[in-house]
Amino acid sequence: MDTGLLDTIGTAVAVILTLFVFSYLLGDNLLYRLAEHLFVGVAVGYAFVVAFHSVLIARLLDPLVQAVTEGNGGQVLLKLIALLLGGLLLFKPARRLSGPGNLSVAVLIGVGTALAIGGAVLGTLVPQVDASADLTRYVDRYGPGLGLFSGFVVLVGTAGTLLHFYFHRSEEGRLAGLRQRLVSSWGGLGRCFILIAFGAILAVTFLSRLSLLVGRIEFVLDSVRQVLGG
Amino acid sequence: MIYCPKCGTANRDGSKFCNECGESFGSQTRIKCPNCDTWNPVQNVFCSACGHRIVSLPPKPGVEAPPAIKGLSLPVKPGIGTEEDRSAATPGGEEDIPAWLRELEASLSAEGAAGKAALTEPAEVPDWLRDLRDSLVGEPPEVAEEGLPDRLAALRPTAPPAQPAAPPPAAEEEELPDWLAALRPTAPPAPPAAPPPAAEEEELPDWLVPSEEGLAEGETLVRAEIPDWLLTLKPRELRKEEEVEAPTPAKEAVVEETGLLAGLQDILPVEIIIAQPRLAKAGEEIAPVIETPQARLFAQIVARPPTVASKVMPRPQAGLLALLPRWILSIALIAALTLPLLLDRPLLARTIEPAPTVSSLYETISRLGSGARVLVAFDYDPTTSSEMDVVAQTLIGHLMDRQARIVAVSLLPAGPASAASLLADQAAAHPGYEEGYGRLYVNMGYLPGQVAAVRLLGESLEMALPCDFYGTSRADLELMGQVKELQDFDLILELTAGQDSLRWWIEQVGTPYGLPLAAGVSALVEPFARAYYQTGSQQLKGVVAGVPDALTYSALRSGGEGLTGIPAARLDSQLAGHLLFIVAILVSNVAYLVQRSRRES
Amino acid sequence: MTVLRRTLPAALAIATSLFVLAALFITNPLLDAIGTYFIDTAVIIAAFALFLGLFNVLRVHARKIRERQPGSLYSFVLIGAMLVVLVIGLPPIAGKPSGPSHPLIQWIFHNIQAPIQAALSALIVFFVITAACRLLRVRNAESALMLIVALLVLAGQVTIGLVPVLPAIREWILDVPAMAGVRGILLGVALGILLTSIRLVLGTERPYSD
Amino acid sequence: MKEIGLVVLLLLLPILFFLSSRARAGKAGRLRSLPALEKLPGLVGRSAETGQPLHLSVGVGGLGGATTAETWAGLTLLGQLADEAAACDTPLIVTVADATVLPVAQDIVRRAYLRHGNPDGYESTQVRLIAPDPVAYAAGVMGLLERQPFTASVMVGSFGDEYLLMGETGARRGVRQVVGATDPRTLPLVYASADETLIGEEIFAGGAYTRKLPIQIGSLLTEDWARWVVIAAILVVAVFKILL
Repeated sequence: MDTGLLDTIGTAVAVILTLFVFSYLLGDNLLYRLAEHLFVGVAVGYAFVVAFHSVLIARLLDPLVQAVTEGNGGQVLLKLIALLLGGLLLFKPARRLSGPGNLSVAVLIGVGTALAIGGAVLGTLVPQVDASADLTRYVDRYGPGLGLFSGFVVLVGTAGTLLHFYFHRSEEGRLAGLRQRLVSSWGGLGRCFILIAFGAILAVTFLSRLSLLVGRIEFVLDSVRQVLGG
Repeated sequence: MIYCPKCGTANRDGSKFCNECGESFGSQTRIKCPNCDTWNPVQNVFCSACGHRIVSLPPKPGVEAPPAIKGLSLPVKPGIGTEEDRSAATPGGEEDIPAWLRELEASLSAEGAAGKAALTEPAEVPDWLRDLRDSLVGEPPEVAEEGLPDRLAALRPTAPPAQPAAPPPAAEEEELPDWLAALRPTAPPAPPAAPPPAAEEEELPDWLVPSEEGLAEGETLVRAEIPDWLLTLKPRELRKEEEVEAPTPAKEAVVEETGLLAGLQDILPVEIIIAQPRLAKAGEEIAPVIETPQARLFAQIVARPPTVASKVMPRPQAGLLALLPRWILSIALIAALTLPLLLDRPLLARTIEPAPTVSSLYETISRLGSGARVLVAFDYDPTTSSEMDVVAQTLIGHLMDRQARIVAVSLLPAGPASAASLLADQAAAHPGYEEGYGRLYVNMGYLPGQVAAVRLLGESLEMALPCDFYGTSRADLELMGQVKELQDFDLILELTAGQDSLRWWIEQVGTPYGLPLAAGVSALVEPFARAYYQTGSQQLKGVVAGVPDALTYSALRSGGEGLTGIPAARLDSQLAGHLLFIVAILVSNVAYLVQRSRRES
Repeated sequence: MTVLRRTLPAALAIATSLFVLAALFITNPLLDAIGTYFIDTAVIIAAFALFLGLFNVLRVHARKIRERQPGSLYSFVLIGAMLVVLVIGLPPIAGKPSGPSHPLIQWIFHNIQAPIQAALSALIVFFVITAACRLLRVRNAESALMLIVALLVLAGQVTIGLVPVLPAIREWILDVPAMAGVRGILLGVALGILLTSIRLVLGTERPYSD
Repeated sequence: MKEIGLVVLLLLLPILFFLSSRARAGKAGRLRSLPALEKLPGLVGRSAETGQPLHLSVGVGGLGGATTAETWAGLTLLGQLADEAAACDTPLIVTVADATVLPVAQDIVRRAYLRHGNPDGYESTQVRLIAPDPVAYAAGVMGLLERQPFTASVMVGSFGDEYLLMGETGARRGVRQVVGATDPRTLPLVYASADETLIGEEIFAGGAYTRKLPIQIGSLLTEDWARWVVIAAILVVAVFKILL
């Protein structure tokens, strides 16, 4: 088919579907539902197609075939195990066969927890502690007075926010009273920082999502202009 | 642990049926600990999790159960009765109680609460209870509990009078709420002020006898304590010192607000009782013995056709937003955004003041030598493409200005498609790049596995990027021949609208391999990205966040002139949107304050 | 039986986790290779899981259609759209762009999926307005604080090159107090993730067996 | 860097075991109240009473990726709710976005019904995969909440800001919402639209508040303990940075 025509039809479809979605602003209606279900259907199908090609073919089938032709026994075995684990998962919904499927879930959990632990320790805990402790970081930007003050605010605020989530409430023990007072006062201050963060994030979210709306309006306007102009 | 006699599978303690084959474990059943909600095997006297006593003392012989309700299979400690006892059924259909209660609830919902309270008045109320009622009955019923459906509130004050006469209909063991769990193994409830007729031990009602479970012989009966819930019924003045107040259940405590039992807790947890549709089986009704006025009343109520429960009312929205339909706001916003875009020239003159994060990224890219290899991660999809494309266009444009070699990847399934069209557009605008696919830039497609994919990229580029988006093997792509490992890249540019993927690149690639990393992000991720720009090691070389930053960046590229044309119109449009938002917030606040002061006065 | 059902999955989960963790924390080529293999396997398993997802979607909507529930017409649209994408996209064609890069799939992606997805995310802005108006009503000191911060940040974000002070104030709020709050939340979440993951590794909570 | 991380990790284990054993011995003390978790059983009851289903979402994350912990936090609450829903025969609808969660969630719900002797009460379509894409998922759930009356909606897991599509629809339709998320970008939106919230790390406390296993309580106490370590570390590093 003519590519130009396909493009034109495509743009028209895109504009119409965009308007269908925006019709939700007037209330849930037939057009919106149509767009929604079309979208969900396409999204599921597309995700599957991508996974099929980029994972099952590119990461499993192709290397397996390659390993077999090369006679690389170890590689074949490894890929077969992966294939087996993937296949076992498919039996999980069957009540009597769910046992073997648990092996696949176990691998998922093992990998997932390890990645989560690694991420939490190496990606967040260590660098963020390091960053919070740097009192002088803002001096370059805001001058010595406000800069040091800012560094101090970050330190106090970070620690306070952390304490705000304190779970344990107990009056036992020698230090408990002191700890309780510290948690409630410093943690209370931390709550203020959380609220400030919430207010700021709300504003930033608005900016980001407004950009999306502007982008969509621009798209509709451009398409309409194209039709009118050419 | 219970091992299934049929298939040998180990099942969780207290399981009633095998998890694998569904085999019933017969006598095995379980008890929910009223303290910590753990399921315990029926043999347990104390909870295996928290040590709380779950089986309290069986009833003393003298205190007999009030008119019995059948249909209960309480996991009472076995040994209360014999086989014959169980066959000696008390009057009353097995399933009719939950049914009448539901119909009671349904029919009561239609009627006024106060009137009903008078109707359902029991003939023989204990004095203390009558005093209590007399003092309260005049009060207007008010639905104080937030969010409770009206019919529920209407039911509460009326139904309780039935309680002293009949034990609360109990559920299957699993369904017992806390208050019932506390009651379960103990004596049948009896109001202390009105001792029920004495009865012989053998005539224990059916409901006290486990209906399914086998009976363990040799267990003896112990004197009962007054159950906690009953204790709460007793007026404070009449309580003995040692009768401490029943501990408030950890779960939603239902405090009666109106009617007879105002102030008492957990009198009738209606929710749970009604929550037993399985108990009700139509067509098995046995005519109840109508002897007392209450019973006649109940019979009348049962005879009435059920009314359909009203749907949950939508929460009322206070403020101006409720008055103004949603679409006025919507139309205003769309109009405010569209007008500046329709004008050809900028409304306001602006000067360029790039943020340090932006100029830092601009300098980083400007310093790249010709032919520098850059890995660009298109970690955004159509969700945010309206915003991210603006950011990506200017950054990719700048890279192509600098004659960089671009390897594009994406952690999102839908990312490569966006990358493909954006790269093609930018290549068309840069001389030399038009035919440069494979040599000057490649699109290596989707990297499945999220954080794992980033990690894999660091470990083996070959394994992570076997072929490109169009299915061409990496061996056939000239550019891929130049990059054997991640360290061959001079810069990694992460384009994302999600903080997770930014974090993954920093954690898995930037930090461990010490590669220079820069980010073009959505405004949404800005505060988060700043955190990394600031950390001591400067994990990010620069950040362009959102459309405003991208527009200043493109102004930097064009030589620092003021903003003109489409970028300026976009900013004007954003400004109009922001003004509208601020006005909406202020108006909603004013409306709220006016409303509040009116309510106060 | 019990060994197969309970112990083996637990052992596998713990072993996998330790190998990947070791690869993360210890630099060693062999450990790296093992870790990479497990990660790769997890990706493959996740792709197989999509088969289950596909059947589930089909089942849910087929049932709606069969029982003529309200809206079954839409279920028809949904399944139809999904099947069209699958039929065009699944078969691999040697030498030609197939799968996600198939021209027709690209057309569907660019002209159906992308516009709807972008429009839906743009809808969020209207929801942000209603949510913000509710949240930022000055009921107490807390909401007043949020209101002031939100207004200051809002005022600073589109006035670049117009008003000198406001963008600087916005930057300071984002850089300092808001950053402190976000960082505190992130640190807390990291601790939570850490301990939840450790519990999972230790096998005290087992998603893979009952 | 890696070494510091490893030390942190290895230090946590003995503390976790020590505090868990204290919790087992009943010396753990009290935990602060989390209304969101305490209201959960009430939601099941309310749902059973109205006959309208209860919706549960475990977020858009999956198992096997970096959001495993968040997803598991959601699945823990699913375990609790499924148990109660099976006991009360409450219709419970679980929606998932990531396909890896589907078999696990189905398993949890199925076993809950089996445990309560009602294997026929479970239908495999109770657990639904809406779509693997977060926005498509949000759109699907939004449609579900819009067109079918739900008593309550419990959403705990990892969510992006597309959560608001579901959250505001739920709020407008008068659905009781208990929402927990970890992403700081999503939290203000959660705070604005949900009746009860679990902010950040609070979602990981679900098990300790509902199942109350000693190790779960112990892990919360360890978390508290680690808080002080983190704060001390910040102060120590700050002093060092000033001195050096």
